[in-house]
Amino acid sequence: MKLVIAIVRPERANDVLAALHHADVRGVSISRVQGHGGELERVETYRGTTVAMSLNDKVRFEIAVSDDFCDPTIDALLEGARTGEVGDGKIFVVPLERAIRIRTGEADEAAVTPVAG
Amino acid sequence: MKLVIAIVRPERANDVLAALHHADVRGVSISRVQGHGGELERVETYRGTTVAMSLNDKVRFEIAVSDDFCDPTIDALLEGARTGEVGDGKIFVVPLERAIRIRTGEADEAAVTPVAG
Amino acid sequence: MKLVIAIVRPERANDVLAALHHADVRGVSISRVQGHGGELERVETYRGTTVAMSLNDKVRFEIAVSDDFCDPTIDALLEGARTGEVGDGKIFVVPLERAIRIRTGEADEAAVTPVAG
Amino acid sequence: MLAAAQVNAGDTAWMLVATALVLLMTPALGLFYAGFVRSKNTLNTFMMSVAALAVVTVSFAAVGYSLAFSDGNGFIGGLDHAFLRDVGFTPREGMTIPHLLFFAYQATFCIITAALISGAVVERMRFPAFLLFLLVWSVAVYPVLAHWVWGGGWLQERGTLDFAGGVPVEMASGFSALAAALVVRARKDYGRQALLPHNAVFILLGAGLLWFGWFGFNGGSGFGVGNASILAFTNTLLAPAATLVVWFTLDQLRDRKVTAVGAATAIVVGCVAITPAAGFLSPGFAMLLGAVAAVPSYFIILWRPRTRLDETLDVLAAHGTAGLVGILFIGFFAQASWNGVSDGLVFGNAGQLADQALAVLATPAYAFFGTFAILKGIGLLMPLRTSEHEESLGLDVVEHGEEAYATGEGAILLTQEDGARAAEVLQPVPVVP
Amino acid sequence: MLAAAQVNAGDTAWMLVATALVLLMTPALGLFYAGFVRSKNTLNTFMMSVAALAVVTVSFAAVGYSLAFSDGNGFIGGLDHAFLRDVGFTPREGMTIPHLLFFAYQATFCIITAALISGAVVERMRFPAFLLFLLVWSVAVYPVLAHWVWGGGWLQERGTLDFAGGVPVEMASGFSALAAALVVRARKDYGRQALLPHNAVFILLGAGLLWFGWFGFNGGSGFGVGNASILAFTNTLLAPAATLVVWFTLDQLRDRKVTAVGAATAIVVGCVAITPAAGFLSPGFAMLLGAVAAVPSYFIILWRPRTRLDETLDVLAAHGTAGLVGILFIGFFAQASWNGVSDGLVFGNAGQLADQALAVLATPAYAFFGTFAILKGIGLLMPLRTSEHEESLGLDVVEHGEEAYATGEGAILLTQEDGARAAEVLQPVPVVP
Amino acid sequence: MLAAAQVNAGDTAWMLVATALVLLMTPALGLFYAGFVRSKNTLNTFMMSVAALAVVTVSFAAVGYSLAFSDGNGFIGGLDHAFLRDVGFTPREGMTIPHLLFFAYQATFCIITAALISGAVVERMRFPAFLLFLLVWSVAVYPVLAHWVWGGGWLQERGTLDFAGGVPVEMASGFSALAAALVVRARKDYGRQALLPHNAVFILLGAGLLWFGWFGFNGGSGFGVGNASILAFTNTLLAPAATLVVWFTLDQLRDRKVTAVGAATAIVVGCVAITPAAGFLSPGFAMLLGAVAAVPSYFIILWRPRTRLDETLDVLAAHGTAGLVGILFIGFFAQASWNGVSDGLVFGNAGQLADQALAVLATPAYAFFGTFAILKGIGLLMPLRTSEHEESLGLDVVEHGEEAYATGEGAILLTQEDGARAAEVLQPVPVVP
Ligand SMILES: Nc1ncnc2c1ncn2[C@@H]1O[C@H](COP(=O)(O)OP(=O)(O)O)[C@@H](O)[C@H]1O
Ligand SMILES: Nc1ncnc2c1ncn2[C@@H]1O[C@H](COP(=O)(O)OP(=O)(O)O)[C@@H](O)[C@H]1O
Ligand SMILES: Nc1ncnc2c1ncn2[C@@H]1O[C@H](COP(=O)(O)OP(=O)(O)O)[C@@H](O)[C@H]1O
Repeated sequence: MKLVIAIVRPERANDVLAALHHADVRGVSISRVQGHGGELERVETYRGTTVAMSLNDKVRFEIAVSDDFCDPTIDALLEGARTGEVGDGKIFVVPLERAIRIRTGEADEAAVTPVAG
Repeated sequence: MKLVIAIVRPERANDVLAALHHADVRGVSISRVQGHGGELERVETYRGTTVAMSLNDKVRFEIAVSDDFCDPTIDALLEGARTGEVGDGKIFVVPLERAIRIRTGEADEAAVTPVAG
Repeated sequence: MKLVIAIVRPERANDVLAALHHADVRGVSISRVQGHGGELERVETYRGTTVAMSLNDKVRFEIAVSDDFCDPTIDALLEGARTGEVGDGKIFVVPLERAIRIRTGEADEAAVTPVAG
Repeated sequence: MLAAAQVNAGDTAWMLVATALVLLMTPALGLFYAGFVRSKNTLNTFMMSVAALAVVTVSFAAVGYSLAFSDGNGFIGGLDHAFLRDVGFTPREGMTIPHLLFFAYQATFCIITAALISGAVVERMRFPAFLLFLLVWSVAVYPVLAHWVWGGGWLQERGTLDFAGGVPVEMASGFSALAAALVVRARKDYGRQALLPHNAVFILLGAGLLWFGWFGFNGGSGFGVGNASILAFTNTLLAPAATLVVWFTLDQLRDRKVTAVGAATAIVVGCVAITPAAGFLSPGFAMLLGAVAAVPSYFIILWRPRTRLDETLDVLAAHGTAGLVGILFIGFFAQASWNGVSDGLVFGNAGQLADQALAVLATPAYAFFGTFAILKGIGLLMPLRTSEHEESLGLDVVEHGEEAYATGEGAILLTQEDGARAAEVLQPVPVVP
Repeated sequence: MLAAAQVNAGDTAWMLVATALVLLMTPALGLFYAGFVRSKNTLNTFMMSVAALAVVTVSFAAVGYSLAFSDGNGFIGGLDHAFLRDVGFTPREGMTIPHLLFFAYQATFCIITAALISGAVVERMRFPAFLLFLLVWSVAVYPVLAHWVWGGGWLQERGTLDFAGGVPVEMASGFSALAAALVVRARKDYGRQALLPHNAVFILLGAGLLWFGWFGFNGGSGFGVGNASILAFTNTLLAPAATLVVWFTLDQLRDRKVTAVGAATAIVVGCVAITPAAGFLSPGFAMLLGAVAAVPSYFIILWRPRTRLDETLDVLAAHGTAGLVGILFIGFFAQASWNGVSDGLVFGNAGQLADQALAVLATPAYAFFGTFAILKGIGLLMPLRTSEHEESLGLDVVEHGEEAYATGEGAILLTQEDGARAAEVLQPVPVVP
Repeated sequence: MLAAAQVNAGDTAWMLVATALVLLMTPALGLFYAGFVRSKNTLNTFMMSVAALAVVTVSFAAVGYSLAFSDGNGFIGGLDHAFLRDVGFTPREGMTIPHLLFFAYQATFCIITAALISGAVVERMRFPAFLLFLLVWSVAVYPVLAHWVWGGGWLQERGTLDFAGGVPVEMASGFSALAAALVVRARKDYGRQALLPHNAVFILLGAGLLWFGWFGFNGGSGFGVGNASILAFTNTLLAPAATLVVWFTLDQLRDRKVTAVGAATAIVVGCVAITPAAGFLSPGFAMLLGAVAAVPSYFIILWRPRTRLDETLDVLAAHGTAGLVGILFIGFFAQASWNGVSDGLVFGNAGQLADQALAVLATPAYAFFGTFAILKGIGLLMPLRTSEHEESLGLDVVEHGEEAYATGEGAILLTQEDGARAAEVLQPVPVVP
């Protein structure tokens, strides 16, 4: 099993959700993060205080998948998140040793996408 | 060492904290996430705009533990988070290669739960 | 490749960013978390309700790096985040199997720090 | 555009403003209350006040006003002014402002009083049940109590003094809240989890706006710009300040921290305490009242959460108790040399205290049992509270289908045409047994 | 400090307050609108109202007031009062308040009307283009319409009644908003993504403050404390309450949920509907108007988002439509026994309805085409909207260089001296091709 | 309820409202200031204004009012009105409103002035020290300066004009803030980190409410509805609008972005500048003053953060400077044909400028050194600021034991009974050495 982590633009979050849905990926957790990468800083001013903002809002997806589902998930993420401009984000894949469904206590594959099968 | 990640209901967060405490797990970091899983969408309306909300609020626990402590931690999470209804969440276990305490720079086991052992 | 996760004090977040910058680490994602560790609880009162607050605000850094860059990144994190007082936080290193740049679809080393080279 | 002969322009100008100020208090209360609840119940809490603006305005115009302020018996008024019949520009007997304006001013009182009670039942009461409650309560409870002290009822006949609403507003809402909390019962997590105010800035701003509005509430209850109004107005500045000082001191003594939520509460308590007495006490005694009234409210607010009584936003402590103290205070310190009406015990007129005591016995009883009966009755028609599951989802989503702070992430646009498609897309994960 | 002989102190006192109340409505509108947009456009949305306070106050003092209220022809006033010439303490003919105060009161009307139009173009219109629009619109559209009904223009000559601004305020803003939405076109994500209000508490509080201010808006449009003002004031309490009740009912029927955003909208719709009619209808018919006006606005708001018309905050539905209904309603239900001026059709005067109908035809046309032409003209001078990229970044950062809710993380202090160093530190990651 | 013979109903009606409006300014200021700080200091910042409502109301009633407004010498008043002795319904000599109302109005001025100074010391000053500061400052500084220009003091004797508080309010708070910032010193992260406003909506709404209240502040300073009040009121609309326009222009020139925080600041600066001059200038010169006053404040706000002076919310720039400009402007452009009192240099009376210059020299000196001495004195009794550690935790938790935006996660309910158990549960991780 893998834990797939993706950092994407907030405005693509819903497209990513839709793409994941079409790829039959159901379980997913998302959170707001701020990222620093290749994008230009923007300058902001508050009264006399001028600052360079080096972080941009991003949305982080965390998706546990069975090994077979890893590539389809990545494809769905790429499809939903890509705009082609700097700042599109990254996908990281981390090995996942165990996955447990809290409701039932059942473990491993049964607990991750695909849920039935 | 393992990095245990758990996605639980917000209303169970404090119970989980208590259960972890009783299991002598001390170090933990939590954050708010939104999850999509088996729960029903809810429909919301804002003036003429009707939307289906496909995400539910969840709380994400991130806990670095020594290998011995992994099972007790999972048990505590299950105990604190389970309601038995759809949406209880998941636990993921990821291998952890290194852990470092920033204050002292000391590494590995010494830096994770159990702290004094 | 490694995924380096660091939990630091919010007031050190900008110092950490600067230290990472000097270490030539560019890509980074941060988020707000709340942590429980060795710090003392603080008591708060809202009308007749008295509560002990067991969580402290922290900032979580997530940084994907090539193997060579792992140690410099950790050094930079230690440098930027350390105050020497309880609550400075932790660094966790997790193995990273794949990294993909969404904009181009290019994989592995090319997608993580150091970006060029 | 000529006003009727006996209308006084200055009095009318001030009463127009006072009416608008009291009207503002209801959204201000919504904000104040909304700050106290968890974010998932923000809109529901605010909407309880908005609902009072809707329902009570209509019910008060229809019958409430008449029941309170038209001729009747000692207990309740008649229906002479039902549906605003004969409420026109000509002032009421002995008044210098148009009758219509007097009605509008009184309506704003009934609105906010009904809204206040919501504080006892937030975070669990079903919205439809609350709407029905507002309707019945604003007809069956408020007008009766208003009639007693202001509409020619038995307390007024006896000589009970109540300048701006210790009886029908403050004690009525406080003891109704007690009954409501008992009937609707505690939130499921009450006493088990820490249920904290999600936005204390709303609380502070709400308290500030309430204080601002209260100048119209008390200052307008002289129905003009005469001495009683001036005195009431000035006392509405002085008394809450004294309450604040005492509250700061109590907070400081208790655990060396002056709290912001406490300060906002103190403002309300001070304004409530001076409400019945505003036009009857000298400025000095008004400050004393503000200071004294802080104490019981402070300790009830401290003690109540240790009990099983989830009278959530402490309407009883802040309004019921402080209003009661204010009503009694008149009996001791009313001063004819300031108010031109009556002296209290301290100035030689023990009878006034007796009259005040009567109000303090009868009002809580009527408000408590009336509200109790109304809610029990509504409970026979429909469930009063949401299910446990809905309560944990939060009433904003459950009752209103909205979130206070929506981000749009994970929100899928539904249009009426694509209802079918949407239903498909939204299909949840098949649940593994 | 003695006022001119014919100044009435009570009237003046009330009009001072009414002016301040209407002034407050513009920041309240900013708050209300800001709650409706996504958080990245919060400040830009609020600033459109602040911009009206800046630009329109100046333009109105310079020429707008004169074009509306000095002698001219049936279409437009002259320049006699340009730059406030001869606007002093002496009341205008037939008035009892200083001329200067009359000017200030009228200025606040023009300010808020211009600000209202911003609702149609938030989240994409460039701020400089909007500033220019405010300037031109406040000179070329508002004063003309105000002249028609209040400054001695042709509608007033014919006998069209408009108490507090159905023509120059409500219909003008609503149909101008329609034109603006058409010229500026939809947001790039409109119809594709769910664009939700980021803070519904701001919406509710904004609506509450707007209602509060509206007592000055309608109640002040009698320019004193006479009967018309009292009637208008009271109707401003009753009508929106009736609108709320109907809105609750429609919401409940539609999907069994009374919405908070809907309630806030209902307050505005009710206040708008009663605006033109406030001083002309009996309280009972005012409530009827409030109830009736809810219906078209409700369904337009439901229907509009299903179209390609991104008239974002539904100014047409809330102001244009409700204002139109209010204007027409006068033609049916005006009652000379209450207003001392004229009867409507129902009371035997069909001519009044014809006069009202005229306003309902002419005003939308002038407002729509005027705004259309102005924006097309500005579009020739400068781009009206931001680029798609900027739109997705959010207008707060792009147009104002600020965030509404800044946390300071990742913010690097720049001082003028270390511009060079900063530039180095801030160098972005070299982009791999 | 009959008012004393010489009381004017219209004047009194307006002054009741004006008083309530000024009272509202203090919570509005709390909101405005709270938006400017980081979220961890939100409540503390707001509470500094609430504290002024508590402490200053009491101190002003006790002695402040008397020291300012009862007979004394050129420097300070006496104690004739201490504890409100002889402050009743009978108007003061030459006035048409009850004495008690005059007192209440003046009290609201002292409250907000003291609250303003908090802007210089937010995010680090200890709350108890600030409470003590409020007490002493409101007795030793404000009343003295108010006496100088309004209570029969030496500046008034000389003929210095100050309509609504350039001396005791604006310059006093600005230069006191300077002294406070110097004594309390900079926040530990000042100049090293970007310390950004956490909620700019609060700033804009706060500014809107302040402007609204300012109509009472300036418009009420004629103590009635006479010409001076009308002029002051209207100028309070015009001058800030002109300031906004200039501020927009300067922002646009500087980096092509009109900022929202800047606009909120401009509103305050415009209101401040017109404060002393409101009743003395023609509307045209009022607009000129608003425009001119923008410039120095703008550049001081730009320059100050580049220095080591952490006068955090720029009270000196917004109040001290703009107030000073307003006071001087009277000396040039006062116009007897408008104000009935005096001409300025431009209209041939150079003496007025000299009198104004005197105020501009004496006031800052007294305010600065008075505040400096008071704070140094308090510093001997107790620490003025929190420790570095507490500062980084945030003053909300440290000083008030609360968070502005609590979520309840990780909050463990403590009841008095289970103190022991709680202590055990809460035991932190044993620290590895
Ligand atoms: N090495 C990394 N580790 C963690 N997050 C990263 C890393 N690189 C990029 N990110 C995240 O991805 C976002 C976009 O990256 P960026 O480099 O700007 O885009 P691109 O891949 O298009 O060049 C960043 O804002 C950051 O949140
Ligand atoms: N495969 C997954 N990857 C990441 N998060 C998941 C995954 N599956 C579930 N979750 C998280 O767990 C939450 C609950 O999951 P859900 O499937 O609704 O519950 P249950 O396990 O009771 O069926 C989701 O809202 C989501 O946050
Ligand atoms: N085992 C752990 N797993 C996850 N997060 C942890 C762990 N231990 C500590 N943390 C995070 O680090 C923060 C600081 O830890 P703490 O133990 O207080 O500091 P220190 O390392 O200085 O003793 C905590 O608030 C928590 O967010």
